[in-house]
Amino acid sequence: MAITLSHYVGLAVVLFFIGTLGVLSRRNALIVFMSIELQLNAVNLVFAAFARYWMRVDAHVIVFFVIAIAAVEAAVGLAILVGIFRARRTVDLDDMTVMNE
Amino acid sequence: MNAAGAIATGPGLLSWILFLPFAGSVLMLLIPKDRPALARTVAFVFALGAFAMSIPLLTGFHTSAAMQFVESRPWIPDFGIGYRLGVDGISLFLVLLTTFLMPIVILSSWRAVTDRVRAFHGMLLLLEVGMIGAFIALDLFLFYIFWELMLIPMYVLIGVWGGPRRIYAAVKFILYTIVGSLLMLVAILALYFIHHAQTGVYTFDLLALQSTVLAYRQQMWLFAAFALAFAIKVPLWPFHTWLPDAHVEAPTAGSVILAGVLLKLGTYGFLRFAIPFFPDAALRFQPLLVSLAVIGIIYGALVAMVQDDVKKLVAYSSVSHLGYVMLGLFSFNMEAFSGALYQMLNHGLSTGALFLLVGIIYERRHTRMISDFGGIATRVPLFAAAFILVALSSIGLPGLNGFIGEFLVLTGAFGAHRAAAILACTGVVLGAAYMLWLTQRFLFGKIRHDENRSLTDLSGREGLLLAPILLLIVYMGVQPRVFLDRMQPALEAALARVQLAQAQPERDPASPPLYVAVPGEGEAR
Amino acid sequence: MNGVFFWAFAVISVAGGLVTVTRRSPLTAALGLAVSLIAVAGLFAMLAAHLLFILQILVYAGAIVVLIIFVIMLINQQPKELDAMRLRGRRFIASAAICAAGCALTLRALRGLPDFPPQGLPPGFGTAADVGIVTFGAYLIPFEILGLILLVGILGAVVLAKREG
Amino acid sequence: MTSTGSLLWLIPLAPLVGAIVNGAIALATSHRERAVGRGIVGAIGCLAPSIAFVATVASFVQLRALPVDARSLTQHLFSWIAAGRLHVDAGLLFDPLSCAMLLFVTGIGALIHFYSLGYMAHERGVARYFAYLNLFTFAMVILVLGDGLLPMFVGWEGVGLCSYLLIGFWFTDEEKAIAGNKAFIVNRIGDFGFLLGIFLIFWSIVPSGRTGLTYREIAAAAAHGAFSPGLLTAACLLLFMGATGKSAQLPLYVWLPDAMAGPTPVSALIHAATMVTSGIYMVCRLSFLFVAAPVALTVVAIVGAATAFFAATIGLAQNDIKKILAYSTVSQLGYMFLGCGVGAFSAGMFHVVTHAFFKACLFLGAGSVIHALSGEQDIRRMGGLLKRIPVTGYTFLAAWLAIAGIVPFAGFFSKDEILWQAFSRPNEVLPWLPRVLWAVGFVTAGITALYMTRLIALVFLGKPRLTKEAENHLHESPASMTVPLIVLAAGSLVVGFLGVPDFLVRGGDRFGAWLVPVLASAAGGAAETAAPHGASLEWGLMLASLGIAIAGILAGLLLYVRFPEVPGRIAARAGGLYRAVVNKYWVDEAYRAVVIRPIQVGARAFLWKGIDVRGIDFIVNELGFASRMGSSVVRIAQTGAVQLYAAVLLIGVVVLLWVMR
Repeated sequence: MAITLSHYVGLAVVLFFIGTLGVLSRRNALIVFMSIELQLNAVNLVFAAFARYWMRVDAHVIVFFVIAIAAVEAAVGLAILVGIFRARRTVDLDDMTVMNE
Repeated sequence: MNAAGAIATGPGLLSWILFLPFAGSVLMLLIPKDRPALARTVAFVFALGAFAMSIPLLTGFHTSAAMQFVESRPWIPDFGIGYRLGVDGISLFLVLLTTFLMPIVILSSWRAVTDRVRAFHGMLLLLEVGMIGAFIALDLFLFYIFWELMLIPMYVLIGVWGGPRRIYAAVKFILYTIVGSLLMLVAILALYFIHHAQTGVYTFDLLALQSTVLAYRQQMWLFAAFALAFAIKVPLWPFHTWLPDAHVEAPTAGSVILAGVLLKLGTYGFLRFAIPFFPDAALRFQPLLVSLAVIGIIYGALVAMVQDDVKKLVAYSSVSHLGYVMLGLFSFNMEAFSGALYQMLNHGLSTGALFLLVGIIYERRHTRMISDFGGIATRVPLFAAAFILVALSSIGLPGLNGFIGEFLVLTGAFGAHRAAAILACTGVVLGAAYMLWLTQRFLFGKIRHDENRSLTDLSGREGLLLAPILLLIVYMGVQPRVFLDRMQPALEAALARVQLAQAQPERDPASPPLYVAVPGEGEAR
Repeated sequence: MNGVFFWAFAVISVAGGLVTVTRRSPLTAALGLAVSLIAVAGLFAMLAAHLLFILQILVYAGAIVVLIIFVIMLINQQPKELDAMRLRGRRFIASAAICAAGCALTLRALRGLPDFPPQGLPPGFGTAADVGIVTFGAYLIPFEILGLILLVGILGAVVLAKREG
Repeated sequence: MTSTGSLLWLIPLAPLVGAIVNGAIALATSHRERAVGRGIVGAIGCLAPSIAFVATVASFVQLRALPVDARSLTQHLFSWIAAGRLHVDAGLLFDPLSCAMLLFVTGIGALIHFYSLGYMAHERGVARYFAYLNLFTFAMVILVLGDGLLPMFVGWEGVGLCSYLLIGFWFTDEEKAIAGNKAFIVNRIGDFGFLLGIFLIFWSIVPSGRTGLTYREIAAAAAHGAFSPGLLTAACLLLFMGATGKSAQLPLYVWLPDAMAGPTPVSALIHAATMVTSGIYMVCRLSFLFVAAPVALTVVAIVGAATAFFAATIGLAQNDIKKILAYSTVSQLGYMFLGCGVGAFSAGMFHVVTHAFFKACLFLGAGSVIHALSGEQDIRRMGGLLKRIPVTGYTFLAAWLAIAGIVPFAGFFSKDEILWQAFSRPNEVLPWLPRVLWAVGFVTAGITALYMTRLIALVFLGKPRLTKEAENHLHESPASMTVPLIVLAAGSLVVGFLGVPDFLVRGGDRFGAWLVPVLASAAGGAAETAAPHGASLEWGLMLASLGIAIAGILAGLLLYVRFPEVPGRIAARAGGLYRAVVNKYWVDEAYRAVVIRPIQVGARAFLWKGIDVRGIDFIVNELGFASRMGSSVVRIAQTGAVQLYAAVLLIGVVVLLWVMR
């Protein structure tokens, strides 16, 4: 059975929703963070698959950008997490409801 | 400089004018906090630069109805959104008014604003971007962006540097305006989709959308939405109550910009969009809008007469003056159209100058109550002379700018609807009454308050910032053709749409195109 | 041959993902994430995305995961705290249900995407040179903006980390 | 129709330059305690109108050299307004009418400038004063010389502005500032009509193409029948409304007495000799329109006659020397309108000219008296001044004879001409009107003589009733003041000979003949040349008016010199009538109660506090409250739990996917 575009995209969808599951269900901010990385990664896979299909590298550039942004996001996001942890001694998302006051 | 020449390559003149203040406002972020003088200077230089850049607009303008200095680049081509700029006789002087007033306003805040100076000037420059952008945008989407962009700096200017009730005033200002502009957004989108349904092309291009064929009912609804947004901005009676509050609470610079330029966007919107796009609806709504305009003229004047706060008085006088503009716009003849556009400029200058003068005296006395003054003409003769000149301009004394606009508007209105013009003429009397009464209570008589004995007259800086306005007030009264001649063709083109609708109310509402680009200027893709 | 590799990478990446999402310990989760990322890198290679393959390994599986692990060490949560944040039944089931539904519906919508074209790729497709030409051609301005964002991100991270209170 | 080589442009330019230079000096020295450069300011101030006068005379000579039917000089200055079908050029038109007007405007104007040198010698702000005065001359020249309705309107408003500024010249006195305001605003009410009149004319002409509203174009349009009769009547009435404001006629005369708050030379120049007559000038200028609108002309005549009588009665009981002269001016202006209204435009204009001389002389004389008495204006504290300040006194007497209508002084000829025309010209609207008009004018002539004699008697004759302070400083005015007085007095005595009735001396009415080419003649135009009633009737009426003038004078002398206690007794007997007259029929009070207060109270209580604050703002604020209520409901959903948001978002996506399935 030949591996087609739909295989890759389907896999990406599965990975994406696994990431989404993590984002929705976990209270540990660190794990939510990792789940987001998983989602990003799934999207990257779709880009790469379509790049292969259309035989254009433009999508590779986008993936490249996404990776770079992910790096920034990691740096800033983790810094924020550390900051919150310092201030409140927790990374539990259910405790982070300052905006609801 | 040839209007057509410089556009094909690089950013055009209009982009420069647009982005110079923007660059200035970005630069504000980089200036150290403890160097307010530097911030002021930089802001002033950028505003002055924008004004200098806009001079070639005037010198290079050739008198025709065409859009000139056109720039056109695709922006979000999938949605037909383009970065399209251009000026014609309608927007030319409004752009110039904006860039002209801006350095003056910055100069006027030199001493008045000491708190968060960088942010203040950043906001002012951002506001300038929004205003210029709204005047020169030839793409409805772009126009809407600039239209909304203006709100935020103005909101901040009132809310942060305003008077004691600034929050109330700022919120009132923004709520009123947002309500209107959201409706306008809906109308813009509706127009966009109707256009697509007809031509299969998605575009926000003003030049393309104008040829959309609209059924009568569609015109009505779209016109109503646009008109409400613009009427609030004008402000047309009875949507005016945000104005006195905003004026009273705003810092001087905010008041000047608000009166000088921001309000013009409402009337500009009528002239650029509402009337030529929906001529049949404009005709249908004419009686209503004329009535509101006349009510505004008389009402504004009467209420201005009994105010105790100078700023509030001037604010209500704005309601009255802009009533003339609206009356002129909805008289649908060339005399009134020219008068209305001219009156926009007049009001920008004279009311702007009045607010500057009030600000100058407020800086010294920290009160705006008329009863706290009286007799100060002996202490501040130069101030008094400037005040009287501006007041006379505001009441339309022949030989000064105000007369030209008022006279043309009333002449035109008289031809269109006699009763309205006669009623509006009473505004001439009432205008003189409240303005001279103000002058008398403010400047004349004996000094009753000891604080006023030590008032100092205009400083060199203040003289410098008032002088250009005063000179222009006289110049525009004596040589109006410099302005009128350049306005005529564009106004005629806009009027032609209405007159066609007037002449053949039963025709197919598809109208001939209104704006044409200068020949030989393709889209620079 | 392709089929075997694809399914292998697919299973590994999904498994890694599930580990990431379900484990109590962040460290285990991070390792799962790394595994999943490396598997996706393999898929990139299969898709002739050579540059992306390298970037994925270096930046994602390397730098980012290492960064995450550093932070895990830095925060150093106690088992008791971790227990408080472990998966809970109702919430997990609800989330899983939503996700499953979304997943199923999306997959359904995607049925019948075409196959890859039979003919081969142009030589040098997906190499650094190939991508570089496009990046520094049509996407030059976004690229520059990206650089700016990176700079801002770095500054932001430094500022946030330095604020000692 | 030549323009090259004429000096027309210089006539407005000289005072304008004077105004600018003096204005600049005034602003530059505004902070000095003592006036600076008094000499140079005065020199510039006086030079400007003098140059204008010389240029006018030169142009007059030029004009006279032209054949009678081609007597007009024009000059195009620049193109002013161009919008739609309105194309207005700034152009000057010098024809016999504007020439007549301009000669005395600049001539008497220059004299009064000289007079001001002495009168204002002790005042601060001389530069400002001369700047205003020069600006006034400029505006007045534009009013007269402009070649169309709009240039006239520019001058019209310009003189109004200067009047406002000069009435409030001593602005530290609140009352004077208020008087200035009143003048401007009341004038604006008149201008309201003027503007509407212009609009009516514009829209009548416009169907035949673009127009600049020049007199020539209006005349051409009128000749082509562009105006329907009703429309023309309306236009003329509206224009006349403007004239009632500027020329202080019923019901808009109320500002003029208050305008006496200004310096006395200003009262002489603006509020007696020149500005207030511009209404008459306008009616004469547009005589070709008015003659075609007999109803409007009738209204003009009635208003004129009524004003003449009404103001004269008020003048009888005033005690302020300037107020008496002010009411006298209102009354005389009424005469002029009466003349115009019966179609005798040249008679009206002639009275304008003669009045300019004797009234300027009276005002300057009054100024000299006030100056001599250190500011005293109440005639009850004067008396016997003829011997103390003889130059002022005798010139005043000359002007008194002129205004009272004693032959052969200026006022006699002009007033008699008006009365004769009022009597002899038939009125097609109200046939009985000429007799009534004549009777009113005739009685008014007597009252005029009476109140002027009262003034003379109380000021110059009888026993001195001066205050100590005034007594000590009493002095004759300096030469700069007395010389203009003498010139004007001489003028008051002889100017009348320009218009000797033709039945006395053939070709004696040189003034009327001069104006013939520019003034339209009414339907019964034959009266202009040959009276239908014959010379004997004219003789009779002339003697009658001379008789009533003499009677008035004698009565005045008897009452106020011979039996000074009698007037008090009459006043006591007359009771209510007397009080009404003294209080000027309570017109000001009525305006205040009926117009001003209701507007102010209504605007504040109803419009502002009522509609704005309690109406519109209430709705707006309630809407704000409602939306806050609404948002507090929505707020419950805002838990701040990010994951919940994400879940909701996802659910939304799922639902969408389901729908789009």
